Amino acid sequence: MMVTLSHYLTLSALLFTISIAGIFLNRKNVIVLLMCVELLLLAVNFNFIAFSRYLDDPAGQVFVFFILTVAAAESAIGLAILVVLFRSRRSINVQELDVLKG
Amino acid sequence: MERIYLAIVLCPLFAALVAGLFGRQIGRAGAHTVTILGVGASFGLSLLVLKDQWLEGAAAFNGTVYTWAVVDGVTMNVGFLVDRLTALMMVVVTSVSLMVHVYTIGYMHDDPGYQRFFSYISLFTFAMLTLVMANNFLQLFFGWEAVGLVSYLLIGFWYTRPTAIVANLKAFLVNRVGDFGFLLGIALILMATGSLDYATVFARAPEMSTQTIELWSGAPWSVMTVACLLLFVGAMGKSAQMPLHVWLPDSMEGPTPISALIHAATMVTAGVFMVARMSPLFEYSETALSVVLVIGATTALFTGFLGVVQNDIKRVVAYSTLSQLGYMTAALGASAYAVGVFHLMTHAFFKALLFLAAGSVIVAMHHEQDIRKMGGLRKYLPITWLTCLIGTLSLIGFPGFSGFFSKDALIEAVGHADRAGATYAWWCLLIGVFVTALYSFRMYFLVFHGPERLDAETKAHLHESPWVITLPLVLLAIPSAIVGWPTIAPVVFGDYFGSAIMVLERNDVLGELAGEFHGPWAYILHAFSAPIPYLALAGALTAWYLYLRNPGLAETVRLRFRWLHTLLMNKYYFDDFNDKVLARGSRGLGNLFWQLGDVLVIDGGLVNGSARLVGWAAQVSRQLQSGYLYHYAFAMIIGLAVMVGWLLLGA
Amino acid sequence: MGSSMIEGALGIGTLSILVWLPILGGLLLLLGRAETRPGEKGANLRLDRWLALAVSVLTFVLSVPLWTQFDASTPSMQFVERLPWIRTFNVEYYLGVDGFSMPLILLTTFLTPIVVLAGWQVIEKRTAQYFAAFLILEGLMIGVFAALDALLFYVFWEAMLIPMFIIIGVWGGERRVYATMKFFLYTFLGSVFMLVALIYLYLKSGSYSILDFQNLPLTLTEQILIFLAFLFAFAVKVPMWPVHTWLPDAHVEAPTGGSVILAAVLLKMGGYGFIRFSLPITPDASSELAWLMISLSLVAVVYIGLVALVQKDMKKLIAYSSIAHMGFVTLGFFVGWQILERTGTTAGIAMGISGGMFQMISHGFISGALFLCVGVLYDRLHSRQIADYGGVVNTMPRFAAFMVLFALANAGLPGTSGFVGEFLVILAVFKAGFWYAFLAATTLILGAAYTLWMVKRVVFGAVANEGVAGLSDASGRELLILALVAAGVLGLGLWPAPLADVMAASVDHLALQITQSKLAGAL
Amino acid sequence: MFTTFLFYALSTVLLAAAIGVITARNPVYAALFLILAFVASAVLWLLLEAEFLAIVLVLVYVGAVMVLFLFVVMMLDINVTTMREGFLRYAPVGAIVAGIIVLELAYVIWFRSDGLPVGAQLVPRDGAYSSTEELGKVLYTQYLYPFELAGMLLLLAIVAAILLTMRHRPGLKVQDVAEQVKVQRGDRVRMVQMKSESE
Repeated sequence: MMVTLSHYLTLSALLFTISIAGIFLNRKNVIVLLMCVELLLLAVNFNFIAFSRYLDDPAGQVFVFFILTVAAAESAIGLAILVVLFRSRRSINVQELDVLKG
Repeated sequence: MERIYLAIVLCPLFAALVAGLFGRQIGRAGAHTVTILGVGASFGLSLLVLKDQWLEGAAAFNGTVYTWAVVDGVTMNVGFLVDRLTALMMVVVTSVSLMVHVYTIGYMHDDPGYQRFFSYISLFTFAMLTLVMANNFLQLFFGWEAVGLVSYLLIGFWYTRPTAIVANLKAFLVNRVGDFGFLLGIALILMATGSLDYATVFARAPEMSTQTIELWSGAPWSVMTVACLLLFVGAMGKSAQMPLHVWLPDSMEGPTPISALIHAATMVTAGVFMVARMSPLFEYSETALSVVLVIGATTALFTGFLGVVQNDIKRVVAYSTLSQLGYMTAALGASAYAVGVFHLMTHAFFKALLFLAAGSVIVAMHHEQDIRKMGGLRKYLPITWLTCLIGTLSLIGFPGFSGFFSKDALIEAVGHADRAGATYAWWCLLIGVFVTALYSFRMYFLVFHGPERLDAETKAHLHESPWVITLPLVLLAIPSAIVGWPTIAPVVFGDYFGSAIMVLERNDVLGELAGEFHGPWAYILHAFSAPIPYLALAGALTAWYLYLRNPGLAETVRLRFRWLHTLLMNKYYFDDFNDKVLARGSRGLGNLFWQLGDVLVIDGGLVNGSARLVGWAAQVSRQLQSGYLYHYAFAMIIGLAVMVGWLLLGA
Repeated sequence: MGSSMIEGALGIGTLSILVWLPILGGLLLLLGRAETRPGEKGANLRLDRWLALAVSVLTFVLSVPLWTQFDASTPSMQFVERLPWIRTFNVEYYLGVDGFSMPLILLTTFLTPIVVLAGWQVIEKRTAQYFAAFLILEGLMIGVFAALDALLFYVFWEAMLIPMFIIIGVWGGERRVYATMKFFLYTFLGSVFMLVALIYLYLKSGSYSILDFQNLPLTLTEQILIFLAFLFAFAVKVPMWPVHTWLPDAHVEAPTGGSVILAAVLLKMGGYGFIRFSLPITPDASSELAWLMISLSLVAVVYIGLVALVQKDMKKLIAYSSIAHMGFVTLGFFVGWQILERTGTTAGIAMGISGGMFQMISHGFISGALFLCVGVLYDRLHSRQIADYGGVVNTMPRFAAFMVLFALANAGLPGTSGFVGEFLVILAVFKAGFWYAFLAATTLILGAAYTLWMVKRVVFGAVANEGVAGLSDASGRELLILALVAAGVLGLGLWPAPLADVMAASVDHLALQITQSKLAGAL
Repeated sequence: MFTTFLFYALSTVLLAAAIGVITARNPVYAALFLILAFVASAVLWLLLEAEFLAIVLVLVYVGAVMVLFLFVVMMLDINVTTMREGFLRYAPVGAIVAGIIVLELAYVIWFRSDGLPVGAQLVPRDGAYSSTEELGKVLYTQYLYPFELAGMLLLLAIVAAILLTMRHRPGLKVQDVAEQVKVQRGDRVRMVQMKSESE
């Protein structure tokens, strides 16, 4: 049996679901949350690349490229915010971060 | 002639403006000189007009001065109608006004508002002249309100007195109630005839009398009746007929000269004049005339009773004015307009005289007005005493005096009328004669005769008033005594008024009486066959007995009929009703509307309520915003799941 | 003639000059003062005042030709200026006046110099901005009255709120924030509905010209919806019961000049809106809902009259009296259909409309004058409470004379302008029904009661307290402004014919318009 | 067959690593699991002949981003136990949501894939084909503006990250050359006039 598009789609779906479950599980740990987001994006990237390959269209890879860019920028800034946060509050416990409350 | 009419009106206005605006510059003497000149010129010219109209038989003048406005095809003018009725009124107004002007020099001698006072009374003369000379309803209403305005200003002339400024507010508001009806009447007349000019309206009166108006569905009223009743409401306000009479006694808070001019001789008779002027309308409404008759007679009798218990010299005269106004009104109601106006004229003279005499007493007594603290003043104030006696005799209708002719003819006319309420009216007027004599002589005896009840200090300074006060008294006493002799024949029984007053054939009571009239002498003799002179005499004698001969009896009577006395002292509780029910009621209603309607329901419920609703919604929805990062993440993920599901199922 | 010279030289019309001259003057004031700080006084301050006065007086002078060169024989628009503005939506810069708008423009230009004078020494903080706000407001108000393009009208209409908002919000009393918010939200909410109606009319007619709207056939349902949308906007401005509660608050908190303009001109925009939009554009809906308008007007007269009676604050009292008097305006405008129904003739319709117009102009003078009077007292004792006064006549006799005059005018005394409108409206209303007139005429009693009772408590009587004892009579400046307004009040009352003649053609035209159903032509 | 085997093997590693990421007790382990997941993904991408992106993933993510993660994790003193409190509290919700999403995705893949080559066989590209070249051709022509924007975005991220983390600590003793150069005599020396004092 050969590897078909469905295989990749299924793999990406599973990866996506696992990272969603991860968000629910690790709701208090911002770092792991960020990691879960990376995993989510990875799952999306899988889809893009698989479609690009099976439909024979390089545009899909371009999108992966951009997503990688955005993800890198996002994690850089996210981590920077974490550092600042930790510096001012000595903790990154999400439970304590509720000043945005309406 | 046209210029003369204009000059008659404008002279007092000009004088008033000069005295009012430049009072400080021209000084006291300047103020009274210019106003007396102005009113004097008016008086002279008015005499000329009267001569022109009466002796030379000139045709009535009806012309426009300027067009006030043209709206919706209705031309509203300011113009003059000068006929014999107008001419008579002009002479009465200007002559009394002139006397009062002169009198004021003495009466207001020490008052700081001297110039202002002269300005006001000249302004009043102007306003009254525009009223009587109007040839259309608009200008009539102008003059009507203008005299009310000056009356308001003059009653409150001593503006630091709390009673004065209450009285003037009351006078204005009660008059406004009358004007309310008056204005509606004018509106109805405009609606029915499409014009505001007397001439046009009168010409259409017959057709107007056949129209009907539905005030509420299914009840058609004659347009003429409704219009006349509404107009008469105006007259009730201005001429102080029950129940709108309450302002007149209080208006005595004003200085005495204006009580004489405005609240006795001229302004208050405007209502009587107006009804006489509107005779071509009133004649077509039997119902309206009946109402006029009954209200007039009721006022004549019941306000007379009040005069008996008053102790303030001016208030006694004021109630007597009310009562006499009732007489005039009753005459109008009996279709005897001519005699109503005739009584208006004689009353103007003798009542002005009585007021001025009362003023003279007040000045002499250093502004003491309580008649219980007077007595025996005859020897101190001889001229005042004599003129006052003449006025009193004229008032009670002592045979030979002017008041006798007018009052006697008036009562006879009412007696001959055969309209609903005429019998009641006749009895009221007859009893009224007795009451009039009673209160008039009560005042006269208490003031001028009997023991001196004054305190020593007043007594020391007691002396006759200066000539500027006594001269008008004398000048007014003359017509009060004799003006009836030459005038009764043409004015009441002749055709002096000609077309100025219209009486239908079937209503012409004076025409019936004219047949029995054979000159003034015969009239006096004829009078003794009727009860009127005896009633007057009885009244005077009762007064003499009760207040001079046997004062203790008056007290006994008072104690015996305590409830009656209380009722009279409280003026039949009209004032209490107005105060407690009308004034307080409307204030209460206002407060209710304000606090409940505006503040609670509209502002509280609708305006702030909607604001609160938004606030509440925000309060609820902010609970969704916990501030926890993962809640937002969860929301996004769940949203994603729901959206995908929706897409899949929906598509 | 001055304006025609400028017209010749610059090629712009009189109306444009009247709109933009004050606005430019106001901007100049704002620019010139950018560098000065609060607290700085002296030469700059004096210059600001004189500049503001000069601009406002010049505007008035330039507006006089509107009257002198006005052709009273035609109801069509005059002094028309018409340029394309936004071509995509067919929006034009379209100005013009007829017998309705011209007197209102003159009223505006007449009162603005008076307001400038009223604020002469009184306004101490941000003086330049104060005068600038009034000048800009003046231009916008003239724009509202002159605009014949609906969108242009709307722009002016809404823009006007801004300076008024600032005037109350910056120079107002203690509760000014509450008052401004209330004022702004009320009026803004109302006018949003109007915008919807205007856009709908544009979609139907393909043009924003108000005159095209007037000729547009519409079904009854459309008319009723459009009428209600306009009603929201205009009823709030008039203000009609029950959307009136912003007015007393706004008046109480506004500075004197703000109150004057608010009462004298801003309220007129509601009435003007009715005759420019509601009556001619939706005559059948107006006819259909005339009962509602008449009822609301009568409620305003009676209910508000009673409420005014119990006010303890002079400004509130005058504000409520304004509402009651404006009730006559709407009554006069909307009574026509009832007259038609009742009597079957059109006689009286034009009288009602003229009466309403007279009432608007006259109320402009009288309420303005009364607010000026209260301002004079407030500047001295810093109280608006009636109870804090008493016996003012003893210390301020000249001022008292004016105040009594204006109070009597407010009570509708014949010979003053206050009488004319009430008289004509009552005459007209009588034709629609006796009881309407009966209720309307209660204003004779109520108006006199609340006004004169206030006068009694404030002006007459013995000197009530030390504050009153220390009052100084009105200054020359104050007497000047009061005398100017008094001249207007008396002039209009003694000889209203010129104004009546100017309006007559437009009134007759409108009376004709409103009696012709638009339904027949609708599809 | 080898590719099929490779696919299943790497997929297993990837999923296992992903589960490791979300369940690891210590963030350091989580980060390491994540690296593993990335590496496995990169190899899977190679199977899909996306060589350039596979290399980028390894270089950028494993080389840069994940190092940054590790760096931050180690630098911050994280109390792991509080982080783990209530770890399973939302697990049921998470499971339900995850289950729904799985169902939805499965539904899409099985029933909504008409017109897509879901079961198609891959034809291997010939050796001359370069995915890098193909990507470059599209990226620098059609997607030039987005590419530039992406560059700007990265620059922005750099600036933002530096700005956020940079701090001025008060009381730090450092030289300020500009201040030193600007100094004037009056700032340093104060001339005092004194009366001469005698004993």
